[in-house]
Amino acid sequence: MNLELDVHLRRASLQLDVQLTVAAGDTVAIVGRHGAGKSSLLAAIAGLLPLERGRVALGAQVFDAGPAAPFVLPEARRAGVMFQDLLLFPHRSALDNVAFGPRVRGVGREQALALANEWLVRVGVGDRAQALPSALSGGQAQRVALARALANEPQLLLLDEPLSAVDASARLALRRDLRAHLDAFAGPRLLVTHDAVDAFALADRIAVLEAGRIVQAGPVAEICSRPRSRYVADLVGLNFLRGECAAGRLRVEGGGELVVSQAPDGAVLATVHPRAIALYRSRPDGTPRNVWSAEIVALEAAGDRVRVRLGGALPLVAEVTPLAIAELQLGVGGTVWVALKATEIAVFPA
Amino acid sequence: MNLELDVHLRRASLQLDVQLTVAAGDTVAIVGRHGAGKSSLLAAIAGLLPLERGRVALGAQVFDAGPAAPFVLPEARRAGVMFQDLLLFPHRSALDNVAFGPRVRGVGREQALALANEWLVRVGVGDRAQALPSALSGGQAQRVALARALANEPQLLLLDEPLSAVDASARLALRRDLRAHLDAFAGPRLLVTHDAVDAFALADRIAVLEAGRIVQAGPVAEICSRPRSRYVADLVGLNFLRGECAAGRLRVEGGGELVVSQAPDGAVLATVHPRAIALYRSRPDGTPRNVWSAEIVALEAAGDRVRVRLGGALPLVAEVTPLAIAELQLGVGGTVWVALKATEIAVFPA
Amino acid sequence: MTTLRGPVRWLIGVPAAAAVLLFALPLFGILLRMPWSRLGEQLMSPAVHDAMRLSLLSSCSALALAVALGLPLAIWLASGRSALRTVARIIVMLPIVLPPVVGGIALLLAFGRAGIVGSWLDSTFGVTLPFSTAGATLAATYIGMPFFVLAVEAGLRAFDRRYLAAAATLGAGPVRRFVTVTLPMIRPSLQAGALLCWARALGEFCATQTFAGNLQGSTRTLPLACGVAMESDPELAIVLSLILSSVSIVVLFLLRQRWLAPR
Amino acid sequence: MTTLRGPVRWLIGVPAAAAVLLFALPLFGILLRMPWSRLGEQLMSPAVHDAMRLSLLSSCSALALAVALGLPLAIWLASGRSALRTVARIIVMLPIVLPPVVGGIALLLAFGRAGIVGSWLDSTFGVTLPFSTAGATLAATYIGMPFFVLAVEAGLRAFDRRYLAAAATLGAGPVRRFVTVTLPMIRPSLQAGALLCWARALGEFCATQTFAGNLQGSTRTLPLACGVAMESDPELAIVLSLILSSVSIVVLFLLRQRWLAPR
Amino acid sequence: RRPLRVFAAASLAAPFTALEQAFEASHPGLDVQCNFAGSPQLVLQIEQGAAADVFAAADVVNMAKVQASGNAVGEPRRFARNRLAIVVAAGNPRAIQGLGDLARDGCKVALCGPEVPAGRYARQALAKAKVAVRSLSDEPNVHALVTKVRLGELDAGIVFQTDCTATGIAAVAIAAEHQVVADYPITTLTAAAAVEAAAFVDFVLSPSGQQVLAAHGFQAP
Ligand SMILES: Nc1ncnc2c1ncn2[C@@H]1O[C@H](COP(=O)(O)OP(=O)(O)OP(=O)(O)O)[C@@H](O)[C@H]1O
Ligand SMILES: Nc1ncnc2c1ncn2[C@@H]1O[C@H](COP(=O)(O)OP(=O)(O)OP(=O)(O)O)[C@@H](O)[C@H]1O
Ligand SMILES: [Mg+2]
Ligand SMILES: [Mg+2]
Repeated sequence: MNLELDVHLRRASLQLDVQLTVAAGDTVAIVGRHGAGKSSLLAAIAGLLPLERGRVALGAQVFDAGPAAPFVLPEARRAGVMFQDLLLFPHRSALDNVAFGPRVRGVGREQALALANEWLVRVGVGDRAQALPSALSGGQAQRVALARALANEPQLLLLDEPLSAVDASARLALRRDLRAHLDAFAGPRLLVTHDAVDAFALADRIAVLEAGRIVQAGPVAEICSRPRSRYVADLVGLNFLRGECAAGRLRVEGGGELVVSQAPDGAVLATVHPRAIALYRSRPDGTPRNVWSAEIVALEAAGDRVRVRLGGALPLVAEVTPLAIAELQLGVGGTVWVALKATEIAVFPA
Repeated sequence: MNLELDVHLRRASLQLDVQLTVAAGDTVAIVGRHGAGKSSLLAAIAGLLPLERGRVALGAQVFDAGPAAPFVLPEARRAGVMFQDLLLFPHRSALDNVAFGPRVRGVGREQALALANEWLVRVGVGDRAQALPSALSGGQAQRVALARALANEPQLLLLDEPLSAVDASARLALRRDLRAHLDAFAGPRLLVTHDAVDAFALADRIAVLEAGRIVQAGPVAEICSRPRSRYVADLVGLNFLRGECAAGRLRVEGGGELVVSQAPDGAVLATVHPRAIALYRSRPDGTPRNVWSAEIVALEAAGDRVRVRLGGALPLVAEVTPLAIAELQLGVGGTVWVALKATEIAVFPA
Repeated sequence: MTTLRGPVRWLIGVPAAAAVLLFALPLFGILLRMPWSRLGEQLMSPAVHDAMRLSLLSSCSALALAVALGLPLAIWLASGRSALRTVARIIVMLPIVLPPVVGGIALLLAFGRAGIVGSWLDSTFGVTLPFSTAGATLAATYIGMPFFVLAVEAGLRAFDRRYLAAAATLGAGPVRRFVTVTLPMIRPSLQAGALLCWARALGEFCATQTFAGNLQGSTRTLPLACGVAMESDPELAIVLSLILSSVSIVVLFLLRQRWLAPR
Repeated sequence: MTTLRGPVRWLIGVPAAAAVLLFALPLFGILLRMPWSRLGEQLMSPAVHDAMRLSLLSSCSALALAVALGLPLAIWLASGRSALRTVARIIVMLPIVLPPVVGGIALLLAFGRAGIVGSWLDSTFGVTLPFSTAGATLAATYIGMPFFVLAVEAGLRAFDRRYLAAAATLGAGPVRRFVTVTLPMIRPSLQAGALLCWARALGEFCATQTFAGNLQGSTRTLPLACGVAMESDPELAIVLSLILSSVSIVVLFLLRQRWLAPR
Repeated sequence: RRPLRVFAAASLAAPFTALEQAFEASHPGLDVQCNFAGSPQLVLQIEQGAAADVFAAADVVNMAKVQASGNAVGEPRRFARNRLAIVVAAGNPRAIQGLGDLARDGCKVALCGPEVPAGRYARQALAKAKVAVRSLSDEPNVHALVTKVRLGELDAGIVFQTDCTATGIAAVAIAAEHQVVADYPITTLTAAAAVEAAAFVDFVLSPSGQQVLAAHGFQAP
């Protein structure tokens, strides 16, 4: 049962126009900037926003095909939805929130509570079962909401930032568990996330939404290696350049020029891994064919690495070890020499 | 004006007992599991939860010293608070939400709106100024809440997961901006986060909260290199072991033994960087003194690396390149040889 | 944040105390003048028992009717904005403004034996509402229900409908959503509306007298008995109104146990 | 989700329509019987003008008083749970249940010339409330205010107080918080409470005439004029009650523009 | 038992409740149900088709309306009369002796409105006595006026003698030459079961009925 989407609707300032197919058993991560329409897309699939035009269909069931066609109500779609703002029922305990879906499906009271409890334990908040949502911490509430969406035996899953407030330690475990749930789940699943690791860990494919349209969609590996937008490049931590290529030289938009190898001519996109950029105190001699000097605009710790943000015509980010920074003896405002091998620049047609 | 905390209070099942000093101009990241009491601690500082005992003081101003002493009301503390659940006023536009603080401080209407607008632009939601919170996307709302906390010229900052819903692309920029705001801000600032990168990028020091108590506090680098709890090790992505050391051998809790170098005897904590763990298809010959075979329990993509979760007595995580995985030709359930140099195991007294 | 502290204590406390005094003083005055000795005798009188029974019956039936018809009406009123809704809201509000005697006349004109619907009811089913307990109930409903409708509409308007969306995705149909999500979440308004409606119906006097008459045993509720006593024996009227108040207080306390449990 | 769809349409629509009919039919009956020709003449009569002016004055003043005293009271009632609050709530609720005549007597006993407070007011300030417009206002307040207090308390109980915490951290003191956060967020309840209180005060009849008397120009409001007309000329009473309804509708429409703007 | 519905003016509530009991005692097959309300309200109910058997009004004006609408059977009969009296505050602090004293300065007096029988008669009496009284308030019914006098709000008012008898309040008699007499008419109605209704009317006019009325301060017609 594939989920087939051809969604067209307006929401205040946003025009959402999305065409996408999610195969049964596939997880698609929807990524994109704020206000790109990710939550709106999930709402349209769940039946909370009617289409103006287009089609939402799960296998043979046509949920919505515009105002003229019959509309399958949200309660009949059996979608497991986790909302970005959770929407836990404030008058019901965590347990009763999770048991709500099974109860509605007709499961007996005892059994529904047992099931709900099982799910709460599974997402790690078994000890807060009796608490009202107002007495839950942020992360506890999020996990209860996740349990509520999963406990309902849905036929498709729509999770809006399921792990955003989950703590580092629970996150590893929960991500693994969620992956297992997703894998065990036969229907299509959509997942909104702002976290690259979550997207990589949980999704098979990624769809990039920008201002209501999908600008890129494909397997995770492809999206990461060939981002077509700054957003995705930022997401995966690559430097992203856009420019014109001619005779092995890349003229970058906004000034600056780089020597590249094996590049198509014409308008291109290029990515550079931050670790491929080397920094030196004095001008290096050697093979790299791109060498220039630049000011250090910012230094940021990132795990066990330091990200060095460079100024000038090529505003790239380099990633080096703290040791290297110590050796360079340079702080923000200092000038370094930058070396970048032509072969480290991935170039593909725009 | 240092912020001095000696907080003792009960909240349902949680007993919060925190002693901490945050120097003016310092940013402390509070990290910890769900329900550890992070939000409750901020609430106590802001004056929203009265102390049962102890003291909250900013410089010479004693905000709270238990029920017997005078209590400085929240509105007199001038704390810039960003709440985990945002609490944007639903009946006011984004602009009016941000202008609320300045208006209360007595800034004229025109000026307050101009100021609010400036802040909205700064956090990247200038175009949604007139929208009501219910018409904002999740990330937009979070940024409006951040602007509201910052726009109020507070004397201390209390930010509860300020970037959790911010998208990847805005996050880089917003993190940089936030760092600049924090640096420009003279008072003490506290920041709750579940994101290691945010903690590293924004904080000078980290305090680790566990079940209402601070189990470790110190400069970022120290916490990262010598985590005293699994939580922090998970946060920074290190493998964490606890055991007994004797004669250069570490007997790990739960079974397993490792050869270590330069280790103190007795109860110890040890960390291993995932990248220091090498994997082979057949038993390697060479210098590493710890070699054993283990089953692959899980594979997870993480950026441009793959995290390999190993089973057996030593449940470590190794980080390798996708290429290496391809060469190993192994998936989940297969067996690999693991090699770990004694010098790569950091051991310190428990 | 739950208790009032500091100078606000006074800002709230002084007018609040004045407000309570405004209501307590008249009550106190009545209690001072109360011929306590006659209370016992009246409590034994079958006429008072009849009136009490009728009062409880008609006010509770009125509340039940108000809920059965008024809840759907409140839902419809709260479900949007339109001229039709505005007109309906005004029509429903008018019985509050109209002098109850006029309300009673209006009821006679509509539901009396010669009235618009009443004559049809009479000729088709042989049902006449005036001078029957059903008529007293109808009058009480007419007077009490507007309070229920308007209070509940306010509660529904303040209710965050996104919770209904959440319940829908969990498979709950509209009726179930309403019962398990909306009703519990608007409980304070529902309680206030029901309380106002019931109390008003219990105290209703003129409209009932005009529409349903004042017949002991079938339409003479406590307030009507009070009105009759007023003509001949004002002291008795005060005793009866004390009984009326006590009935309402007892009912509230009984309900409180199960229904007004703390949120 | 805002409009009613599917079978729910009927589940809601049928009883809602029945409810509207319940109120519309009596109104219709009255309008049918209305001696329209006399309406014009009455609209010109100075006595009616006086009554209209008095009605507006006393009901609006009653609303103002109800807000000034009732809002603090509602805040206090909603700020916790205690036996004292329960007692206060019952005292405030009783005027709804009590027959208005008894309410009027109670007012006389408290605020009349010989009353508990009244005698002191008389001897100290030379103020007597009965037979004055102030007295009519007091009676209207006594009858209308309970509706305001109980409706607003319900709104306050449903209000999420965490928004107050947010406002406090932004530097807003309790008064400012209340005005800029609480009031706008409980607006539906506030509106409903004010509407119920005002309408009830406008239609008040028995308590006013018992406490304040019935004198053209100083205490004879429209409902009292209506009651007087009832004695001799029921048709005139109907005309007057139509005028009363129209006054309330006109006031609501005027207010609607600025006050009842869509949320 | 067959019901017999008697519509009686509210001011007749006390004697008619007593009459009801006495009549039922002698007519075991009948259940008298008294409906008390203001006379105009009763007229309205009768006009709107109420199933009433007997109508006892407080004045002839309202009775005339019922006759005019064709609901009365034959000529109504007068069954009682009432006199006016001056009701005064406890202890008569203003030492009021007669109608003339009501015009004194500082004497707070109110009458019922001219639309109400008691008010109409009071004004006639004052006119006969040539006394100009400024009424503080046109009270809509007798008990509102009595209440105000009892509670010291007013110094005096003019009401029916029966109102004073029923409430036990101090009353000052009005000189015979200024008296206005109120007549109470009773009739059977067209909708009635003629025999029983007539029996009740007869009972009211019978000596035992008149005795009950007299006990409540009414005079014989
Ligand atoms: N209820 C609403 N009414 C009107 N406009 C809305 C509403 N909800 C969202 N919008 C607007 O629609 C656009 C898309 O919102 P949406 O919530 O789908 O974004 P999103 O991609 O989920 O963003 P985020 O990552 O911040 O959650 C935004 O500009 C938002 O302001
Ligand atoms: N209003 C409340 N009433 C009672 N208990 C509460 C309330 N709010 C939180 N708690 C409980 O207090 C404990 C601490 O909560 P707190 O919100 O401080 O956690 P936290 O560290 O911020 O967690 P998270 O990372 O999930 O936000 C939790 O167990 C929580 O369930
Ligand atoms: Mg969203
Ligand atoms: Mg928290």
